[in-house]
Amino acid sequence: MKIHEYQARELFRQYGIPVPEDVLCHTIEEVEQAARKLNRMVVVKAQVHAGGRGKAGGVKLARTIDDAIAAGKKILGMDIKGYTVEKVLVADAVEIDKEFYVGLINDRNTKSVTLMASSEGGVEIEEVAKNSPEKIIKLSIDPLVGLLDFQARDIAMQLFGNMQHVRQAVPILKKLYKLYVETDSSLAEINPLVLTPDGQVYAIDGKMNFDDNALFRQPQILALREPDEDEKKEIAANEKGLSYIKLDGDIGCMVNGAGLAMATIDMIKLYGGSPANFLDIGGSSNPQKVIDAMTILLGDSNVKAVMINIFGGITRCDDVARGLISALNVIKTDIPIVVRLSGTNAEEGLTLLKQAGLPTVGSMSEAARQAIELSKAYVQK
Amino acid sequence: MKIHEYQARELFRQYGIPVPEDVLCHTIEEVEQAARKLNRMVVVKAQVHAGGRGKAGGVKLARTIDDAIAAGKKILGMDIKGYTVEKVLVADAVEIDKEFYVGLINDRNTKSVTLMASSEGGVEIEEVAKNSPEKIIKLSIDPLVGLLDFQARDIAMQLFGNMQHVRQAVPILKKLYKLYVETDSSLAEINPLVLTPDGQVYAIDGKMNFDDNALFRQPQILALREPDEDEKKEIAANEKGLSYIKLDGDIGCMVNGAGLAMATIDMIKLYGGSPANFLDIGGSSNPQKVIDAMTILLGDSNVKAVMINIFGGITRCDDVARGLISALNVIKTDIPIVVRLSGTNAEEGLTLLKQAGLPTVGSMSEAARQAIELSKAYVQK
Amino acid sequence: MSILINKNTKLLVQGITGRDGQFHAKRMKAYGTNVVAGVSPGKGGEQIDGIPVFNSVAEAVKATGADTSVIFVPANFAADAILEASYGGIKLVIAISEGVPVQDMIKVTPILKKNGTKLIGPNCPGLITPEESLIGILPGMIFKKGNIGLISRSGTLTYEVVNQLTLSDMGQTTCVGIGGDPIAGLYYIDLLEMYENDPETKAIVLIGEIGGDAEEQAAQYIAEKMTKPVVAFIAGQTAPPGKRMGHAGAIISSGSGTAEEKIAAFAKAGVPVAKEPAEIPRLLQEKLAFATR
Amino acid sequence: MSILINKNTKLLVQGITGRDGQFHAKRMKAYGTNVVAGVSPGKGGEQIDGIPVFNSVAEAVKATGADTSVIFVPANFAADAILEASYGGIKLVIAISEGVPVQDMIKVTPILKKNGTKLIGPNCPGLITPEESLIGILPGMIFKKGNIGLISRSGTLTYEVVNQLTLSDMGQTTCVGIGGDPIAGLYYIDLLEMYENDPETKAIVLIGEIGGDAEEQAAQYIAEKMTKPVVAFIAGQTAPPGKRMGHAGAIISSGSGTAEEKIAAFAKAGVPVAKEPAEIPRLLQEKLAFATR
Repeated sequence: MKIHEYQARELFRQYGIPVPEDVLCHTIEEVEQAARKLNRMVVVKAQVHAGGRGKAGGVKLARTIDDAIAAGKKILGMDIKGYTVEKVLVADAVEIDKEFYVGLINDRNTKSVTLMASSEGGVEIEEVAKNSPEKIIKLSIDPLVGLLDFQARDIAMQLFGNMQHVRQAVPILKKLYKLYVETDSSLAEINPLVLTPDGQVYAIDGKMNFDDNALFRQPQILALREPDEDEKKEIAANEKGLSYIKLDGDIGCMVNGAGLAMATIDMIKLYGGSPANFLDIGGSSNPQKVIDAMTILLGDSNVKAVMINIFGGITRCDDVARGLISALNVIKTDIPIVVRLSGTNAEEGLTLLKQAGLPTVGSMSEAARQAIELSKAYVQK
Repeated sequence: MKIHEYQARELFRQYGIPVPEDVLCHTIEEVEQAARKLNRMVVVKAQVHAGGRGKAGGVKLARTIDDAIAAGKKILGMDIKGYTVEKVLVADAVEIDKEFYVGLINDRNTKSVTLMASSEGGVEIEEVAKNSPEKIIKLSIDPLVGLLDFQARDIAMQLFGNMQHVRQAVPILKKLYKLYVETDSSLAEINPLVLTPDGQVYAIDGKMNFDDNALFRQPQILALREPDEDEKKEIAANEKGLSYIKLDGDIGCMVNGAGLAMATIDMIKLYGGSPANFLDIGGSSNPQKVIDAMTILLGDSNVKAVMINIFGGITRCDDVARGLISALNVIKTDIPIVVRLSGTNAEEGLTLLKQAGLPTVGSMSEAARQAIELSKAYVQK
Repeated sequence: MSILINKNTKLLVQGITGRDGQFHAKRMKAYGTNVVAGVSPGKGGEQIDGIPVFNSVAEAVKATGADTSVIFVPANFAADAILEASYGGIKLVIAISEGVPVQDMIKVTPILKKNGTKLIGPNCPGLITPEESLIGILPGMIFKKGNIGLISRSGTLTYEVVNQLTLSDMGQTTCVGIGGDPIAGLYYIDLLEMYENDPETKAIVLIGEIGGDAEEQAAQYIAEKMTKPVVAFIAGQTAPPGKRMGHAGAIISSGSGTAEEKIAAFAKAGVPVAKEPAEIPRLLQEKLAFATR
Repeated sequence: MSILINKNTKLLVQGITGRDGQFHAKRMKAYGTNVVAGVSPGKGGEQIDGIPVFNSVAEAVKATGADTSVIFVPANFAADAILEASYGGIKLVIAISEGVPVQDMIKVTPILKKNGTKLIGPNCPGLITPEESLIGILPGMIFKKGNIGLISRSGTLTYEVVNQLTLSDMGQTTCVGIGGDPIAGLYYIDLLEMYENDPETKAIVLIGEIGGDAEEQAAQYIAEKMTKPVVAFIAGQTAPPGKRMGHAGAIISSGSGTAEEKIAAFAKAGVPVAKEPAEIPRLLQEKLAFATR
């Protein structure tokens, strides 16, 4: 789960990380009020879940209240990579002497949280990693020990080289780690972390992602969720125990297991078809899930054929068959469906489907081929 | 540092450990009000820093408001092992089906926090340890990992043997450990932890000690300190960097280092004398400390002679000598003083003392012998 | 021979009284797995399909000598169950539970290391040494004893591949589903090493996914250390970037973890990558024919 | 020979720019200790008495090859300094700092164990191998090279005893002040084992205190494992119960940790206990005479 910059800044503040004053605005009137309240140079920043908003013109510096209003007018309502800007953050624009990057991320290789820091702040860390990897300091944090003072100090020393700044940066690093762990974060970046000409250290922009698996114990974070339309569908599916991602093809797929679902999509493409979605019904044997999944699938008007690919392990094929039959009793459709069942209780499932008059095939590739053919036939109707 | 039961119960509540309702009372009027407010069977308990208050009559059950008033009258003002009872806790007296013990303590041998639990609650754990050690369950907690759910569950299962009670006891154990670590405790006991006839688990009596070395970062705990008169003197000495304990003899001692100070007292007793105090001026070289120490020493009217025993390591003998000379310029006294200086800068110190006309001796045993003789001579005057 | 488990493996089932635990305990037992005990706090003394249930892992291990444990408890209790197994003396833990918070696994990892406990999973289908021991939720009937080792980040995709192998009469020594979570226990390299040292295993199938760089690392390890042939398959070759596909593992971000990079790494290591699962048996046969020539 | 330190020991001083750190760094150097570096964050590049100062332990170790560190930082920073030394590759850390919170030391202990770092202290005077290396705040002039090993929970009491030994012409191999805190690093048994294995050490003096049961454990260890003679002294024989005397160690509570129990334990182990420090040399001579008879 992602949150907006303004939400990350608010979390930073809660944990005692210094952030310049700001006001979230939804209208030009609010932008004007905010600029009057802050009463100095401000920066107006689009709040959207898309990278590269700076290049897209979504961030503007405003020296006067009129500038701020003009910036607000330009940014509010603009489109950034398909996202409409519905709110902007009007923030105190502190003067910047130097920009740094600090970030925390779950590291698959070390199986721990890794702290990354760089004196190249204000740009995407991936670019720094590509162009000057030697400028990234990395530290793998022992989860049982936490980020130790001396470790934070060593890193801050490498960035700032001045004890007066190091003394401000050490608690920022420690608090960011605390925030990260306590909120079950999977990414927490301060970029840039800035040093002002008068020697103050501030977090300017923040980016935080959270572990979806841990949201059950993070009500405060869950409350920050602001999904867009596509995400809302995915979340609704998730709440039903399904993993759903809309794609732009015409063959609806219902598969159990993420790997098999990906392989199914790959195969449809390999055979010249075009998948309408990724839909993983997961690993449990609940017929209701199949009903829910079919409802979502057939709710997509692009779908011209459905390929069901189940290899039963924890999922029982007879449950899937029962769910499918129930679903098709409720949702009347003329869209052709191809079903492939293998594994746990496949025999029982296939028998049920045959009794219900549903077409079944013997293998995944056969299912893909038939689904592609049927989708073309359906289009020709 | 110790706290009272009522303070421990309040900390338990803060951490979500269930404790029956209670009211702290300083007067009979408050006892009556508390009994009326609780309006059911209560227990009136003396709040003093002394063990065995139950046997001393400091805890009484009261079924009526009149009973409570009578108990309050008996207990308020009574003397328990030299402590005058100035306040009582009037607490809801829950019905008790079974009593248990749970406690946490710093364990020198395992170098970790040890959880102790026993189905023999309501009595001193030391007695259980002596009489039926097999009834004490011990668990050494890995400080980097904490008390794990399954560990708390195993222990709760051994105590209660019933999942409905275990489900209540597990969070109590985990919260007690959290409280212990977060407050730099050195002892945290719930004794008894009780099971009521209707299956509820409550902490009834609590005992907590805290690490004096950590009080600098525990302002909330420090605010709970209620020292008696002797402790006030010790705390005042502590604040000056001195370790002072009043004893009942007539030879005042000023020593650097706890071990040497104890050995000095031992030697005075071995040679037939009687020490007036333990006074360790610690390990730093600050002449002011010596002045403070002499002020405390000579403030004890029992003192008939002073033995100063310094073996300089981090303490510089010349600093001690200088402090002593300054002190005796301020505090005019006719009490005889014997000084022994060895170690770091002993030569310089001895020279200073000789110039000031103060008697010095060559060894610790000589100093002890002379101090004893001088104390007897001083008495004969 | 085989790796990790065989017919002597004494299995404990944590969460045996839950819906999934109960169902799969019975299936594992029916397959022939030596299921010696179950654990479910407060249910000690009960029996599930003749399997004795204990209140704790420690009790179960003491009473039955269990050395391996499979975990079916809900995700929010999974980390504690893994640790209970580890502190209880279990040497191999298989965590089936799905949706375990990543921070829980990060914390568990160094403790298991200290205790010398091996972990497979979480969010994995388990492992099988065909005709000896099945642990987890794998459909036993598709496996067959033989000489192929298999490692996979996926569940059902593994079954698909195994099915192809078995239909092609290529049996398996041990098949391991390592799970798709970002922080998991045994991983490709650990298992490749075990297969390399297992005399029965003649060739290995490695099933990867987009996301992370474990496949790239495995490719390097194969190039440097493996003498036995390896064939790979990567799921998610056509997945759109930035989308998370079911598994926490299956996420592509910022130009790393893509199928192209993984396939290139395998090509460099001389590991053929199948275009679809059905191709794997043929690639294996070619590799084996070459190796025995 | 000696234990733990000798003339090749390369010492780092953490907190070298503080009052105590600076004073004792100079004294140690003057004694002949090979003080190769100091650490004080933000003071890197400075020099103290010709000793180069670094910003971090890692830098200091890299530049000078320091293998041992002595810590003079204030109590609230001591645990972090110990860990910095340990992670920085230091193998022996001596923490002089007094007043370190117990929970800090409890947390530090398993990390040092994992990193393979030995700790002496905190709240200790340090250790010395006379005429080779002095680390800490011990007054060097009272020590003399010889064959007696000494372990003590106390500071100044140690000097008192050493003074008696040296005056009686009984020199020392290595004298170690282990500190009086409840949770400390190397303890009696660890050091007794080292002395037993050190060919130069002929007899050991053990100076204990009331509180805890480390002396009782040491007595049992001596009875079971030691071939070399040991003589003991216990401070606090006349201390009133329940009172805490300066050291966190020196507290007697609830019928354990008393001097009587400790003396009885030593008696049982055949270890003579001196009534006063001045008696120690005679007891040692008797034991040594008996051992060489």
